[in-house]
Amino acid sequence: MSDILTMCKIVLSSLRKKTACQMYPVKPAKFYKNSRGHIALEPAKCILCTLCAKRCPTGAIEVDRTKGVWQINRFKCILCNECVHSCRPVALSMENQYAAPSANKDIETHNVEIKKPAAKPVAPGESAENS
Amino acid sequence: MDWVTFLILFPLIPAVLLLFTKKNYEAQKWIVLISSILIIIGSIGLAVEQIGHTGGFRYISSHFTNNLVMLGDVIVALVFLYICRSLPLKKYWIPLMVVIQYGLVLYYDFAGKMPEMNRYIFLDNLAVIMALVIGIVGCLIAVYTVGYMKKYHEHHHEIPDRSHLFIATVFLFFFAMYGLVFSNSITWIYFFWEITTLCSFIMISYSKTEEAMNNAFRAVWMLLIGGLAFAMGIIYAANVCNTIDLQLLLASKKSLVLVPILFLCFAGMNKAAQYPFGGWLLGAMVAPTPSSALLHSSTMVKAGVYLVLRCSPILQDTDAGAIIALIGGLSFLAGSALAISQRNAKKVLAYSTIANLGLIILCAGIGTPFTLSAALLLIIFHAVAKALMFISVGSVDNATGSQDIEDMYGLCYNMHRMGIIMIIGISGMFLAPFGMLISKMAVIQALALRNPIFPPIVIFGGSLMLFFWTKWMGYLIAITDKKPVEYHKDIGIEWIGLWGLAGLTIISVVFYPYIGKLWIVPMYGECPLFSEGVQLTILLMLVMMILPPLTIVARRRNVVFTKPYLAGVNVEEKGEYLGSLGASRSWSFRNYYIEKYFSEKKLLNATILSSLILWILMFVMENVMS
Amino acid sequence: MDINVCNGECNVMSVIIAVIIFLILAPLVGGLISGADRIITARMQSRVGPPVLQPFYDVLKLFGKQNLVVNKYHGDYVLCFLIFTILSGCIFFGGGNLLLAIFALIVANVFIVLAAYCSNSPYALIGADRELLQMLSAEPMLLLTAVALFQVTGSFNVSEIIKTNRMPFIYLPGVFIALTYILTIKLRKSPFDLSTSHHGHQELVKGLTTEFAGPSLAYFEIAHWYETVFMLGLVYLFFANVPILGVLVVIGVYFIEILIDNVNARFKWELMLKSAWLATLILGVGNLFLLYILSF
Amino acid sequence: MFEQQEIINITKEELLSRVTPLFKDEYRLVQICCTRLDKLIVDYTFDKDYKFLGLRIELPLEGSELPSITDVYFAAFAYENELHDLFGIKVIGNKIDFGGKFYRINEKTPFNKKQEA
Amino acid sequence: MANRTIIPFGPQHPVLPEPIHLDLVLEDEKVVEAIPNVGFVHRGLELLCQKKSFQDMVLVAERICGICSLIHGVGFVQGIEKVMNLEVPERALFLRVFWGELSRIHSHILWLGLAADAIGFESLFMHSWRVREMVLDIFEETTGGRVIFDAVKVGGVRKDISKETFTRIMKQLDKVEEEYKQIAEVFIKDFTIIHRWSNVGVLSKENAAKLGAVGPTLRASGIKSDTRMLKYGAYEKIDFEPIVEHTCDCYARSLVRVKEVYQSFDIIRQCYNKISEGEIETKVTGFPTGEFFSRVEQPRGEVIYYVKGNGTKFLDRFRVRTPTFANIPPLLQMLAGCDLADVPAIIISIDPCISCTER
Amino acid sequence: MGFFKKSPWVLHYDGSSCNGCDIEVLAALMPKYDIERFGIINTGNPKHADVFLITGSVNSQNIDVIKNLYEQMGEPKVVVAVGACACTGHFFAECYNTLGGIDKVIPVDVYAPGCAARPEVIIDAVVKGLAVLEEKKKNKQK
Ligand code: SF4
Ligand code: SF4
Ligand code: SF4
Ligand code: SF4
Ligand code: SF4
Ligand code: SF4
Ligand code: SF4
Ligand code: SF4
Repeated sequence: MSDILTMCKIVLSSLRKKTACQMYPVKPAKFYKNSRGHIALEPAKCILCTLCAKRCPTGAIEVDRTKGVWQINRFKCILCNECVHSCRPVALSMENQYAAPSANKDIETHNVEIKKPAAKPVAPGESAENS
Repeated sequence: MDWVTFLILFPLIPAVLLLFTKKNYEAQKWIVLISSILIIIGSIGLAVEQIGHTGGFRYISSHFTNNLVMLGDVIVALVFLYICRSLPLKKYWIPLMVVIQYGLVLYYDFAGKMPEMNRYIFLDNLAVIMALVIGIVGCLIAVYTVGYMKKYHEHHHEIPDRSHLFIATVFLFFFAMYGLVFSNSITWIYFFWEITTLCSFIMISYSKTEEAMNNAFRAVWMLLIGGLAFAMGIIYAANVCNTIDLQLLLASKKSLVLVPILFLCFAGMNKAAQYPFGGWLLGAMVAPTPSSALLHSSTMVKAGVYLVLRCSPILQDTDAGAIIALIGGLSFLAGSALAISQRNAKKVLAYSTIANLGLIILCAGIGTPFTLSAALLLIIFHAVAKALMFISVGSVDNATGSQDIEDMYGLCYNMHRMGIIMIIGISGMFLAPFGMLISKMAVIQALALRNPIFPPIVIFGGSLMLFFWTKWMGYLIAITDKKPVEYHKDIGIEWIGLWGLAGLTIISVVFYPYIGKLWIVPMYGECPLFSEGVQLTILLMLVMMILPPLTIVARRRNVVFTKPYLAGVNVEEKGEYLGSLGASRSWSFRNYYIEKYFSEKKLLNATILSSLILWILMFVMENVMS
Repeated sequence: MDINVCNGECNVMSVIIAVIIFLILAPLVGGLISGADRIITARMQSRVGPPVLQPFYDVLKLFGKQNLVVNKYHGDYVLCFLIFTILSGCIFFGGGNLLLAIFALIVANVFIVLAAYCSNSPYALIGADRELLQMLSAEPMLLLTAVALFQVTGSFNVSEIIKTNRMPFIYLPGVFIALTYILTIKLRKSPFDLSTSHHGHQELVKGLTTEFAGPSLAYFEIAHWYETVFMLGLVYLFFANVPILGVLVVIGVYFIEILIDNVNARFKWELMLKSAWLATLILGVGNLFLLYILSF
Repeated sequence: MFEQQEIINITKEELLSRVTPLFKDEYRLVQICCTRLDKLIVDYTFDKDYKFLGLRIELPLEGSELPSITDVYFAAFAYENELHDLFGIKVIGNKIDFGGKFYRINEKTPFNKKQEA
Repeated sequence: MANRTIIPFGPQHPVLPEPIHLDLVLEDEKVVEAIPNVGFVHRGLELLCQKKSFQDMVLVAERICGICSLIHGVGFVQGIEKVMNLEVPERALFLRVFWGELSRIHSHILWLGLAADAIGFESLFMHSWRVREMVLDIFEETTGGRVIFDAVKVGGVRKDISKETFTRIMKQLDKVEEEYKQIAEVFIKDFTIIHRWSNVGVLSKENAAKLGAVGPTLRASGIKSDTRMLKYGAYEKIDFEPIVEHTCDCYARSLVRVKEVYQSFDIIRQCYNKISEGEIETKVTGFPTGEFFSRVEQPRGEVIYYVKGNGTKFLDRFRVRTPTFANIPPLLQMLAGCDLADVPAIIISIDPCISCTER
Repeated sequence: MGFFKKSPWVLHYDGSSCNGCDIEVLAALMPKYDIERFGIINTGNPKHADVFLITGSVNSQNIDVIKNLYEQMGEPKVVVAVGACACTGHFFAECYNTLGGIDKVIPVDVYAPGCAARPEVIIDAVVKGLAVLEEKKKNKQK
C-alpha cells in the first residue's frame, strides 16, 4: 500500500506546469481590497483630535495638537485598524501597499494645519514627508 | 657460521642471560639492545644473501640434532604437564590432550616408526620474508618491551616484577620462530610450534591474576587442539605418505597428501586464531602489551598463516582449498564486524588481527601466484603496522591508565608524538596508499578473475574495517577545548620501538616494489602490483599526504577563531553550553558502536557455528573422496 | 583472460593532457550540473529556482567570507579532502587503475570525516559518524563495480576499459542498477543525505559541514563537484563503447537522481545500510554470480 | 451556548484526597491557574467527557505553599513550576522541579507583585 | 554518563520553527533522556491586561501566536461575552466558525509541510505550502491579513463577507481541496513517510489520557475528544464527529490532521449553507464583571481562556492554557527511546507552538 | 567582488515572536515567493549565513542566544529585523520580560515593518540588506 509514485506524479507534473511563483519583485505585489498595508493620513481632513493616538494599542501614533504635528512610527504599528475606526473625520485610511523596510526607524511626520480658530497658524499649509 | 644457524641458536644466549637480570633494568636494556642489533643484522644478511636464489635445502643435518629435538619434545611435554598441575580436576582433559599428542609423536619417534629423512633445513624466499619480519619487527618490539615492562611495574605494584623472565621469554620465542620457519621436518616444526604455545602461555599468565590464568589456560587448550591436529598430521604423513619431509610432501600427488596437509592447515589456522578458535586471541589480550604486539599479532600467529601458505600449492584448485579460503574469508568478515562494537583498543586490534589473518588465509587457500604475492605483502605490512598499533596502545595505557578508545579523544592534542605515531599506524592499517591497502588492492585484483564469492568478501570486510579505523583515527585527531596534558615525559627507550616501527610503516610503502622484485617475484612470478604505474600513483599519494601539513605553514593568515556551534547557547569560557535547568553543561560525544548489529553476543556464536560446519564439511568431504 | 600486467604502452603525454582537461573542466561541469540540479529541483517544487551559475556565485562568495575556524587544523583536512578527490578524478580520467581511483576517493572521504572530527562540535561529530555509515553502505558497491567491470573487460585500467568492444552494461545490468542506487548516497542526495544535507533542515543542523565556514566550505563544494563528475564517469564506463549513449545515460541517471531526491524523505541509517547492502548483495553480487554461471 | 462550570472551594490540605479519586475516575487535568486578588486563588481544572470541574484553593499572598499533585497527575509538573516562577508559590514534592528556572525570567514572581497605586 | 553523547538541541536549530531547548542524551543514536528547557518566547503578555483595555486584549490574544491567531481571539472574546452576557449575532458566530475552520486548514497544511520538512522531505514541504498559500489568499481577501487577521472583536466580528464573495470563495475552496487531495495522498501512502512515522513516537491510549494530551495528539491515540463538541458558538448548528486514529504513532497524528482538513472543508460548506444575513456585531456597553473558563478547539487542541473582570476596563486576570502546554508531558514520554533522527519528527508531531505555550 | 549580492544565505531565528513573522519568513522560501531565485538559501547554521533574519521582541533569555549566533556568523554579515516586534516590540515592549526590539541586543541593518511582515517586505528587506552587505564589504577592503 505504500508507494512513491504518488509523489513522483506531483513532482513530474509540476515540472511540466507553470510554477506557482508570483515573480515578485519582477511583477508587482498583488493586493486585495481588504489588504492591510499601511496607515495613511490625509492631512487636510485631520482635526488633530488625538483620538487615534489614544486608541492605538501600540502607541505608534503621536499627535501634537499645539504644533500641528501628526506622527506615526511604522515600525510600531501592527495594522490593527483601531485608529482608522476611531477617526471621525475619516482622515485615516488603511492602504494596501505595505510600508517599505528601511535602514533606520524613521518616524513619519506630517504637519497638519491647526483648524481651531483660536490657534494661530504656524505650520505651512502643505504637508511634508521626511523619511 | 651460517646465518640460519646463527638466527636459530643465537636468541638462546640473551634468553639465558636475561634470566639473571632480575630487576636490573640497565643490564636488561643493554643485553636486549645488543642482541637485537645482531639479530636484525642476521636477518638482513640472510635476506641479502638469498637475493637471486629461489630456494633450496641448506643443510643435511645429523641425527644428533634430531635426537636433541626429540629430547626437547619430552621437556616441552613435561613443562606443559607441570603447568597443568594447578588446574582443577574437572579440567583433566587439558593435560590429557598433552599426553595424547606427545604420546603419539614420541611413541612414533622412539619406536622408530618415523620415516627417515635428512633434509632438516629448507630455506626459500618465504622463509626469508618471515625471518625479516621476525627479526626486524620482533627486535623493535623486544627493545620496546624493556622500557614498557619497567613502566608497567611502576603502575601495577600488585604484580611481582618478573620482567626479566618476560623478556627472556621473548628471546626464547625468537628461537622458536626461527626454528619453525627454517625447518623442513614436520616433527621439528612441531617441536618449535609447541614452544611458541608455551611462550604464549607464559606471557598471558604473566600477571597471575585469576583472569590472566583463565585466559592463559583457554589459550593453551585451544592451541593444543591445533597441536593435536598437527600430531595427527605427522602420524598420518608418516603412516600413509611415508615421509615427514615437508617439501617432499608438497611435491607429492595432491590426492595422496591432502589429508595430512589439511591437518597441518587446521593447526595453522588454529594458531592464526581463525574461527572457530578466535576466542583464545581475545583472551590473550590480558597479557602485557608487548606480547600482544609480538606473539598475538605480528609473529606467532603469522606462524599459523605461514604453515598454510607453505601448504598452499597442494590446496590450489581443490575444494578443500576453497573451503579454507572461505573460512579465512569468514574470519575476515566476522573479525572486521566484531571490531566495530568494541571500545577497548586492544580488543579492536585483536579482532582486526583475526580479520587480517583471515584475509591471508583466504589468499593462501586460493593459492594462485598472484594471491600468494598479495598474501606475503599482507604479512609484511600487517606485522609492521599492527605491532606499531599494539605498542603505541601500550604506551598510551602506561601514560593515561586506559585502553579505552573513548579515553583517547583528543590524544593528538595531549600527546602529540604518540598521536602522530598512532595515526601512522592506523593509516598503515587501512588507508591508501599505505601498506595494508595496497595489499588489499592486490587481493581484490588477484581474486577478481577467479569467481564471484571472494571479491565481495574482501570488499565488504574492507568496508567494515574502514568504519572502525576511521572512527578511531578521528577520535585521535579531535581537538578539545580543555588544556592539553603532557604525558610524554614517561616514555624512554620505547621511542626506539615506536619510531622504528612508524618509520618502517612509511618506508615499507616506498620500498615495497623492491621487496616484491627482490624476493616475491622470483618465487611467485610477475605481479601487476609491482608495476611502475601503480607504484607512481602510490608515491604520488604519499607526497600528497605530506602536502597539506605544508600548507599549514604557508597559510595562517586570515583565520578567525570561533567556538563550535552549540545551537546558540555556548557558554564561552568553558566550552560548555547552557543546558536545561539553567545550568552550564558540557556536551560529549561518543562514537557509534552499533551493538544492535555488530555486538559480540550476536555475531560470535553464528560465526563459530558456521566455521565449524565448514570444517566438518571439509573433512567429511575429503574422507569420502579419498 | 590473463592477469593484466602494466605494459607501459600508453602515451604519457595523452595521460597528462587528459588530467589537465579534467582539472579544468570537471569543476565547470560539476558546477553546471549542480546549477541545473537546483533549477530542476525548483521546478519540481513548482518554483523558479536560482540561475544556472548560482553554485559558482555561492563558491565565489564563500571565498570572500571570513575564514572562521574552530581550531588551527580543521580547515586543512578539508583541503586534503579536495586534493584527494581531485587525485581520484585524475587517476580515473588519466586512464589509471580504477581500484586505485576508488581508494583515493575513499581516502578523500576519510579526510572529510577527519575534518569533522577535528572540529570539536557535537553536530559535526555525529555527522562524521553518519558519514562513516554512509561510506560503509556505499563503498562495497563502488569496489564491486570495479571488479565487475574487470570481469567483463579484463582490465582495471580505465584506459583499457573504454577501449572495450562490448558494452559492460549488457553483462552487468544488476551492477549498474545497484551502482545508481549507491550513487544517491555518494551524491549526498535525499533519501541518503544523512551526514549533511544541501538544505539546512536537518536534525544535525549541517552535520559534517556544520563548522566549515567561508573558504573551507567552498573547498567542500568544489570537491563535491569533482566527486560528482567522477561518479558520473563511473556510470559512463558501463556504456563506454557507445559514447553518445553513455552521455545520454549519464544525463538520464542524473535526472533520476534528482527525481529520487525530490520524492523521498530522509532514510534512517539502518534502512540505508540494509538497503544499500542488500542492493549490493542481490543486484551486484547476484549479477556476478549469473555471469559466472553463464560463462561455463 | 455556554457550558456549565462547577467550581468547588477546598483547602490545600484536602487537595490530594480530592484529586486522587478524580484521577481514578479518569478525569483529565485541564490546567492549573492562579489569580492574584487580595489573596492568591489557585484553580485546578478537570474534565471528563466535556464536563467541567474546578477545584479552588485560596492562599495568602506571600509565603504560600502547596502540595504537589505530580504523584497523581504527572503532567502537573509544568503548571506547578509556573506557579512557583510566576507567583512565588512553593510547591512541595514536584517530580520535575526546575527550581525557579522554568521560564528563567529576570524578575521574581512578576504576577505577584505589590500593585503600584 | 561520560559514556554517552550529550548534545544541546535548540534553541536555534533548523528543524525547530521556534526556540525550545532539549538536552539530548544519546547512545549511538538512541535517545536515552531528553530534558526540556523552555522560556525563550516567554513575554509575560498575560500581564498586559493590566495595561490594555479588555477590548484591546483581543489584539494581544491574536498575537499570542501567528498560526491560529483567530481562534485565540475567539476563545478570549467568548469568555468576555459570557461574562458580560452579550448576545452575539448568529452571522458573526458563523463567520467565526468559517474563519476558524479556514485557520485549521491553513494550520494543518502548514503542519504537514513542516512535518515533511522535519524528515527531510523538502519538495513535499514546498508543495504543502503552495496549497496553503491559496488558503492565505482567501484570508487576505476577507480579513486583510495573511497570518494575523484581527477579524474578531468583543460582541462580534469586524469584517463581513458579501454574498458574491462568499460564493466565489466557496468555488475557490473546491479548487484548494482538489490540490490538497493530491498532497494528502502522499501523506497517506508514501513509502518514506510511512518508514519515518509509523511506530515512531508511540503514545499509548492510556498514557495519552493520563498525561493530559489534547487535540490531534490525543485523538491519534484513540481517544475521541474534541472541544468543539461543547458546541460553543455556531458549532451548535454544525454536524461533525471527532476524527480518531488508533495506531498512536507519528503517522496516526499526521493522519488525524490530514482527515481533519477534509472535515474542515465540510464544516465550511455547512457554514455557507446555514449562514443567514444579519448584523455582525452587537454594541458593547459597560465592563466585564465575573469569571469564566472559555474553552475552544484550536488546530493543536483545546485552548483555555480564563478571564476575570472586576467592573473596570482592565481585567483582573487573563490566562491562557494552550494546547502545546498540555502536550509537553506526553512529548517527553514519546521521546524516550527514539532515534536521534526521529527527534524532530516527534517534536513536530505534537505540532508544538511555543509562542503561546510560554506567552 | 559582487558575489555577495548573488548568494545571500540566511539564518532565521525566532527571538520571542508570535510565529506570525516566522511563518512569513518560511513562506518567502516557498513556491509563491521563491526567494531562492536570488540565490537565497535558508542555512540554519550561523557559520554559513550572511543574513540574519530575526523576528520577535527578544526576551531576556534570548539575549545571549542572539548574541551568540551573531558572533558565530562570519563577516560580512547583515541583520534584518523582521516585523513590528523585532523593530520595536510594539505593545509587547510593555511586557515585563521583553526588551522590545533586536537593536537593543545587536546592531540591526534593516528593519522590516508589519505585523506580520509580508513576504514581499521580507524580500525587499533582504535586498536592501544586500546593499548594506556590499557596503560593508567595500569598507572592509579599504
Ligand atoms: S472629536 Fe471633536 S470633540 Fe471629540 S475630541 Fe476630537 S475635537 Fe474634541
Ligand atoms: S493600525 Fe493599530 S497599531 Fe497601527 S497605528 Fe493604527 S491603531 Fe496603531
Ligand atoms: S488622524 Fe483622525 S483620529 Fe487621528 S488625529 Fe487626525 S483626525 Fe484625529
Ligand atoms: S597508464 Fe597504464 S599502461 Fe601506462 S604505465 Fe600506467 S598502467 Fe601502465
Ligand atoms: S525550520 Fe522553519 S522556522 Fe526553523 S529555521 Fe528552518 S525555516 Fe525557519
Ligand atoms: S495555536 Fe498557534 S497559531 Fe493558533 S493562535 Fe495559538 S499560537 Fe497562534
Ligand atoms: S499551541 Fe502553538 S499554535 Fe497554538 S497558540 Fe500555542 S503556540 Fe500557537
Ligand atoms: S510583528 Fe506581529 S506577527 Fe510579527 S512576531 Fe510580532 S506580533 Fe507576531
